Amino acid sequence: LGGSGGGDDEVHFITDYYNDSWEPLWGDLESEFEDETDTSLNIEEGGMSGTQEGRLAQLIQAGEPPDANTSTFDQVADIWETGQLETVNDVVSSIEEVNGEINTEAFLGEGDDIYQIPHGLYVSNFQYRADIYEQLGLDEPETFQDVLDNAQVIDESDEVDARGYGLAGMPTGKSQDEFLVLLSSAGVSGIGLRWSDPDAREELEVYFPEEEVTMVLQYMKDLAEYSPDPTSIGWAESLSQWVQGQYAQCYHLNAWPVGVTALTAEAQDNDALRGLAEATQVRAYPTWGEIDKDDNWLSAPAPDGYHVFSNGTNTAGAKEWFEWLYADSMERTVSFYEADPGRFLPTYSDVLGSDAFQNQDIFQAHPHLLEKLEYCQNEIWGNHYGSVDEANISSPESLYMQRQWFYGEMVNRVVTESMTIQEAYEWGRGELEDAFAAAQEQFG
Amino acid sequence: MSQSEPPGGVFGLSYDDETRVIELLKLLSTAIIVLVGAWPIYWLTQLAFTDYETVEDAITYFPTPGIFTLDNFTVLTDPEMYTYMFNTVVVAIGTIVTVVIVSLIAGYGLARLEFPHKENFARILLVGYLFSPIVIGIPLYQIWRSIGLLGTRVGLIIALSAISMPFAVWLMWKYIMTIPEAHEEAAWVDGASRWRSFRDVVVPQCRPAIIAAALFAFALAWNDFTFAQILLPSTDTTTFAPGILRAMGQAQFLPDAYLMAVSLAMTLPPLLFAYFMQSYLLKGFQVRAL
Amino acid sequence: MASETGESIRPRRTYIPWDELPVERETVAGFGTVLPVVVLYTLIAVFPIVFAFWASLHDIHTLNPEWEWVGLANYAEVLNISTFWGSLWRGVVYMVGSTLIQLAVGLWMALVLNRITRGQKLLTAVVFTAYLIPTIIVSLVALRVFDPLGGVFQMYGAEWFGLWGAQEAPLGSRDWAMRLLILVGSWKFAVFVTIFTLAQLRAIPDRFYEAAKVCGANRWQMFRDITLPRLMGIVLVVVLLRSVFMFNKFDIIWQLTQGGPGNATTTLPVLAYKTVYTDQAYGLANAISIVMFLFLLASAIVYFKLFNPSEEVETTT
Amino acid sequence: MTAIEIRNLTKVYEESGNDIVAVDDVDLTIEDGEFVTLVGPSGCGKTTTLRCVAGLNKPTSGTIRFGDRDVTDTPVQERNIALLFQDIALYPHMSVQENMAYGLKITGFSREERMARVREAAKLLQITDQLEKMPADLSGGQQQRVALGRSLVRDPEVFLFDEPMSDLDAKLKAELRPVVEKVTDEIGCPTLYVTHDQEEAMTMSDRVAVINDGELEQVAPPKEVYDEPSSQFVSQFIGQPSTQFFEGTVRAVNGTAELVVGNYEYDLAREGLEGWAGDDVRVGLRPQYITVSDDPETGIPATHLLDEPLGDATHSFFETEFGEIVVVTDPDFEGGGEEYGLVFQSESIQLFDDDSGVRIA
Amino acid sequence: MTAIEIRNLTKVYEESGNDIVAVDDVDLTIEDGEFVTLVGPSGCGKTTTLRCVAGLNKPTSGTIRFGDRDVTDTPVQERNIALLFQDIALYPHMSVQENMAYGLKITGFSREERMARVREAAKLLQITDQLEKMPADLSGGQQQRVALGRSLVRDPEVFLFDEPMSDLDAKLKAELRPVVEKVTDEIGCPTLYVTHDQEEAMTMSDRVAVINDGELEQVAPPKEVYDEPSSQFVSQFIGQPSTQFFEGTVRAVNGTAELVVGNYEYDLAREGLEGWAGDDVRVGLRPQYITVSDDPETGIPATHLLDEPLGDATHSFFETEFGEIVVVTDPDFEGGGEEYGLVFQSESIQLFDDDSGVRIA
Ligand SMILES: Nc1ncnc2c1ncn2[C@@H]1O[C@H](COP(=O)(O)OP(=O)(O)OP(=O)(O)O)[C@@H](O)[C@H]1O
Ligand SMILES: Nc1ncnc2c1ncn2[C@@H]1O[C@H](COP(=O)(O)OP(=O)(O)OP(=O)(O)O)[C@@H](O)[C@H]1O
Ligand SMILES: [Mg+2]
Ligand SMILES: [Mg+2]
Repeated sequence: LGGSGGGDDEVHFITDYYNDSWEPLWGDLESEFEDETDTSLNIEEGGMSGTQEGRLAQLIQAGEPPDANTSTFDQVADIWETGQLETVNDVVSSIEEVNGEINTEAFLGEGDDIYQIPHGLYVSNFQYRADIYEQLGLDEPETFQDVLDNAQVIDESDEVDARGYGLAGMPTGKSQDEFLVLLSSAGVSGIGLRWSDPDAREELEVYFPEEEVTMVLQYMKDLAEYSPDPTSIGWAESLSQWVQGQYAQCYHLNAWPVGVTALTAEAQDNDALRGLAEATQVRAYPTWGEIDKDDNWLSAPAPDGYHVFSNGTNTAGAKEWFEWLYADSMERTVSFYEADPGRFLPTYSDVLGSDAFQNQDIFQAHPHLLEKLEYCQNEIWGNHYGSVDEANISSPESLYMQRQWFYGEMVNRVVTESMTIQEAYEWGRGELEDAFAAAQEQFG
Repeated sequence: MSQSEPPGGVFGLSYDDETRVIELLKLLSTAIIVLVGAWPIYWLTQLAFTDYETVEDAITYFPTPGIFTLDNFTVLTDPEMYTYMFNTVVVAIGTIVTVVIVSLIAGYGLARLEFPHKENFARILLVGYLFSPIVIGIPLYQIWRSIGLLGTRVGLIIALSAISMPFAVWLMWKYIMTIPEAHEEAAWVDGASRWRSFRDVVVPQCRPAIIAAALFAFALAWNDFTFAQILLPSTDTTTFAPGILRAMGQAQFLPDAYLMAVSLAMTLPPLLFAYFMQSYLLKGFQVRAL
Repeated sequence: MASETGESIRPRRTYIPWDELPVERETVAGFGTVLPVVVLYTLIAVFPIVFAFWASLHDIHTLNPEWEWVGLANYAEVLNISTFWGSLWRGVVYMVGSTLIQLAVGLWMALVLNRITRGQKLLTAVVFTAYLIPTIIVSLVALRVFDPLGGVFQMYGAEWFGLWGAQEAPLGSRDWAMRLLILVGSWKFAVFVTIFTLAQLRAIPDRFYEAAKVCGANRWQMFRDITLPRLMGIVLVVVLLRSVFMFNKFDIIWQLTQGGPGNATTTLPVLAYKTVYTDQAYGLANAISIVMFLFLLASAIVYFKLFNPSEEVETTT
Repeated sequence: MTAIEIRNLTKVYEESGNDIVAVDDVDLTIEDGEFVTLVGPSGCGKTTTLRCVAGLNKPTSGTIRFGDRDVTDTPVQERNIALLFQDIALYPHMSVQENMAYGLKITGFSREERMARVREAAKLLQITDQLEKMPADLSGGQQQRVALGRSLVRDPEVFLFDEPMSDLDAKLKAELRPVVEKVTDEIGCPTLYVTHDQEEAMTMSDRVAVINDGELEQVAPPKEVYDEPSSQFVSQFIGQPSTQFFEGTVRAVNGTAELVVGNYEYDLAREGLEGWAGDDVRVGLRPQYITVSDDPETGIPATHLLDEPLGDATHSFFETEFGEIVVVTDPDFEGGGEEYGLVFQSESIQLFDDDSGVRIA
Repeated sequence: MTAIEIRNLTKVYEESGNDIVAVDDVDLTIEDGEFVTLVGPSGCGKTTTLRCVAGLNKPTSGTIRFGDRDVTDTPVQERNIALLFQDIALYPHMSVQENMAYGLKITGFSREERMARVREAAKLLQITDQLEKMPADLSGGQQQRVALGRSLVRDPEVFLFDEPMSDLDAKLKAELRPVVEKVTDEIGCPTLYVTHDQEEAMTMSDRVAVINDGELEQVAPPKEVYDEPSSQFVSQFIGQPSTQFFEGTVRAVNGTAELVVGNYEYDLAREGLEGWAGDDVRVGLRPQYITVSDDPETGIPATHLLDEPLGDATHSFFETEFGEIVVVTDPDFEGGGEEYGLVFQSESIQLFDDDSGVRIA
């Protein structure tokens, strides 16, 4: 590589792995890497959902895409489909040598080509406040109805301030995710598609059964009664509201709320928050009444990681950067999970069990957090995902469907009562069919 | 008196009673304006001085000694926050200066020089305001990149100046028309060149219009979110509005009281501006006709 | 014409053959003075609008650099988007509602501020500040006070007036979201009207009122026959500007409700934004913007034809 | 029948702490149909007096009566007055016709009646062909006619003018003066006319009220004010060019009084000088009453400075031992910078108290 | 030595298509040190002429020379003129001193020199104690003095005035006139003074140039313009009150000419009337040359209308068969609405061509 540095040769990297702890970490890594390799880096904060896409759009339309970015794979499906991504098999394999094999079957590319350098996985689950449960004598819920009943008890109790449930109703990522997971937990393919022939696995068809969908929507609408304003809850808000103790139950990912609470507790040296982190329990999301966990259509956790653009100005530099980041040592790899504890399950099989990982300061202070992560990996992922074989519909079309936002919109319309459940269902079905037709046209 | 007696005040009141009623209404209105107009500013001020945990928990109306604190303002010492505010100040000043200079010159040209189509000029400029800036992110990004100003504060200053411009030019044009041409002619007679007379005679007299245009530019620059977001992507050059949003997204926990403290800091300069400049400002806005 | 005697007094400047140019020297100077404005304007308005129009003729996936020519198909689609007409209607409601409130409140504040004697300067400054502070601050405060958890207005509305339930979020309520958006927007921007009308009020000489008093006019007649006609010109201009700005308003809506709940506060700018970043349809979004632009242009022309704000009576004070 | 009676009118303004006595204990009665001019230098309290009469200012003390009605506390709207301003105050957004009809409209007259009255007034003022125009399209003189018309149509009880012509040039003034007199005659109500222009005061009034520094100095018919000023101030203020003043002493000689100015002695065959023998007095003489003699030995030696020929007279400026002296000379006079003698016409000499400025003889 | 020579000056404005001839072929020379007043009614082209001389307007045709320098195309900055405007044009943001020194600053004088010159000029104009004030704090007369001072310090080659006093009142005007004369004398350059006030023109000038509708009517010393106007326009424009005109006929009687106005005959012992026998002429007579007789049988019968006493004279208005006639009468005259006879002083009668208005005799 030319050591000219700066200008067009720099590696432009946009990331939403960005918070108070990531920021200094990136800063250190950046200068270290630049010193070692003479390649200059430009790390840009991507911002939460919406802003990063906006930024990407600008850069791509301007003909100068970044060299790399972070996101879940479905969010770059369009970019991938139009051939703008670079395969990263070589990088991934050198990382695997240090950190262990990739432990997911999620869609990272077609055939032997991998287009994502994975960082972590998102396992969906249910979280609740054990202290409140105890105070009110509640039991762990098994079904949707239990969740709802608990929510009502909590909400109506004068003893606790917290609301019964934190339901995401902002028409963006979290409400969409929550809806899809609930649908799976009701025994229906989350994305509204299924193989027309489960054995052949060649062709997808729309599958959006009215009974289940309206039931899930009704459930969300009922939950909204016990939730703070759902329309103001998305990923970021849900975390800060959890820290503020605004509700006692919610849908979430891995041990993210525990991690954020623990981190805040340490930063502020606050015992009440430590208690809250301790009291936050994680378990698989309850199912619809008669659905057994083996009928759960959850297939694979969502993979999050890095993508390298084939038409960036310094693709090679980007690859070098990620290799340097992850394939250097387990210690360095672990430091990335440290910055955002509880948010990700490592995608590499050796990481979670490694000493480096387990010895992080935050886990010393909050052994509970490590426990929860392990629980996510072993119990929830292990026992609740992939139970239904045909639920794995990984394909370009399903990827495309992942980033259609109409599910979130549908939830929003229901909880805000802009539509009756029936209307919302029909509207959503219409959108689904349109989107599927578009997906088939694009990928078929 | 005879039939020529006037019919009296509003609602058949006598003129004196009418005056009394109006005085009463005026008092009442003042009270409402104080309440409604000053209330949000009061509210953010009092929250900024209240202990952040209390703010999260309860509705308080005044930072009584028990909950009063200055700690919220420590957020201002946060290097990022500080950078955002510093950038905003730089951009605001830069925008004001650019707008004032460019609009003065253009306003002078329109007011004093004869050239074709100048009557339509300002109206065409105002058409630009009809276009919603929502989708212009991509073209703007491309233009600014191609002129090499992307990511620089100068680039943002130019963009903000450009959107303030139609209004500022119009204002300056109409204002300069109210200054007697004789003043410049007197300077020419004294031997001053056109440029010199502009500088020595016109500009000093334009003070109210300059302040009015500056205010308009300031309001835009201080408020701007869209352009800063597009043109200043990196953290060290970003300005307040996108910066605070970024900070809110980044820190999973940023108490409202901190936000209010930052907001208060951003509210003070406009307040001072409005307090000390209002008489000039109002004079500047007295120009009429589009 | 060369003057033999005067020539030596001053050094000659570089020779510019003004007299041989096809245009007058003053014309050149005149265009020179507005050149910077023209350049800036081209950068910020002409080019983006042309670009938007050009883009609107293509099918563009936001994250795909390839553009596909589709002619006017996007425009046909705009009119078919299920939410287009609703958004247009809400945009008009928002524009008209907030402009009317701003006009009424702004005018009223100006009249009061013009007359009060004590504390005038401070109150004026405070009121003006509303216009000068960043929208995001207004949004933050609004979000704070309408928050069901600890929001003081939420509490008043719920407990004093029973407008909404104790746990209900007014900004997330179909009934209230638009009304509150209009109110919050009006709070910030009514001052714009106040600034202009207050300036005009200050310019009305007392003698007009005295002359009317001598004729026996009461307060209302003086307002109707002197104040209002004097303000009419600027009011027409301000109403035009405010309507345009409010119709294009995006930030405050996005920050407070993201166009929700449902689509209850989705106006055209919000729709265009969602079309870009949620639907990734950049070409279509540009078509929406162009339609908005044409809508405003047509409205502005009609407005000019009806009221002609530029034709107001020229007055000398 | 109405008369304006101003009794003990005092008006004190408070400005940043200290009091300004704008009008000081003024007494003035204007009979019905009488035209009284209030004249005085700038800032002497003319406008303030007039505004108190109009009801636009509230007197600090004193009363104002219109006929037998005490209007001191009556709001201006109920006084039924007409008022003309210096800055004309036509409503710029109304046509001439609407301007003139505005008062009638307020009072509730029907459209026809309004039009009829306006047309009548317009005829009198010779602005019939201007009725459709906007005020901005009229010249200053025409605007003032419209303002007059606006008052005229309303048939007021009292007519007040505040320097209505001070923005007009000499020709227009001369033209408008008879119009104003015609209009006030027509209405036949008491008129108070404020001006700082002594010529206007002299030419238009039944009586002139000279005011100085808030106090009335003299109220009398024009000729009397000119010929028999009651004080030095009045003498100087009325008449053009101004009366010139010298220091003098009264001496009693053979039972009559003799005046000494510098080295010159003047016999004054006047009464009322008995008590003044030996006192210093101020001597006033109008430039019209000085004769220029070709012989420098006659009278006061003077060097000619400058002539201002007016056509029917010349104002000539001379340098003398008493400073510069102006003399009204023949239209044909041309001094040419020569030496002359100035002779005072002693019967026209006015004497004033040196301290108080009050007229002695 | 500079003189202003204006040759064949014509200025045409184009306004929305049609041409306005503001100045029409004007020829005028102003000698060094001479004070020439350009006088005429509003809109007659005075300002335009002056602005052409100043270089603020470009003549359509014609040349302007300062001495032997042709300045027709010289920019105003290089003409070295002084110019006083009607709207006084002091820079409101500079103090009096800065205003006066501005021209010197431009020219590059040192601070000390500037101050010295300003102080000298201020002394001459008696505004030394005003130097620190801002223009807004000065009265109109003081402002115009400052403007004068601004020109004075620069020692210009040519002095131009455009109605500098038209916003001042009569007293101030009279006071300022000698100051202006003193200043222009001091500088000693040619002065062109524009005014519409004939009194100003008469009193200040060495020569008066009367302009009407863009054309020069007469250029002559003040007395000549008053006594021997070359046209009806000049006769009417110069002198206050204005000359009054009547229709008349010339009749030849016994070899001399006789004038008939209505039923009245006047012997005119004049030359130059030979060719006019039997023709209609316009008869002009100044109000100063009419005598009022108590006997209505003497002269023209007249009904007294109105007196305007001025103190040293009275303007009396009479209704006659020829319409309203103004007569300048004695200060003591009081008509009282009675009947009188008006006698024309036939030696002062002026005759003009009925069509062209040119003076006949
Ligand atoms: N509103 C006011 N507040 C304070 N002082 C005032 C006010 N109006 C007038 N005065 C003062 O009162 C005095 C008399 O003023 P007034 O206007 O009556 O004078 P005037 O004779 O009309 O003068 P002019 O000829 O300039 O109009 C002046 O000294 C003036 O400064
Ligand atoms: N810039 C211009 N454009 C068109 N016409 C003009 C312009 N300036 C003056 N005129 C016209 O030229 C004629 C002469 O105008 P000028 O100003 O010279 O008159 P003036 O004698 O100075 O009048 P006043 O006494 O009113 O100042 C007028 O009819 C006027 O309307
Ligand atoms: Mg006054
Ligand atoms: Mg002029």
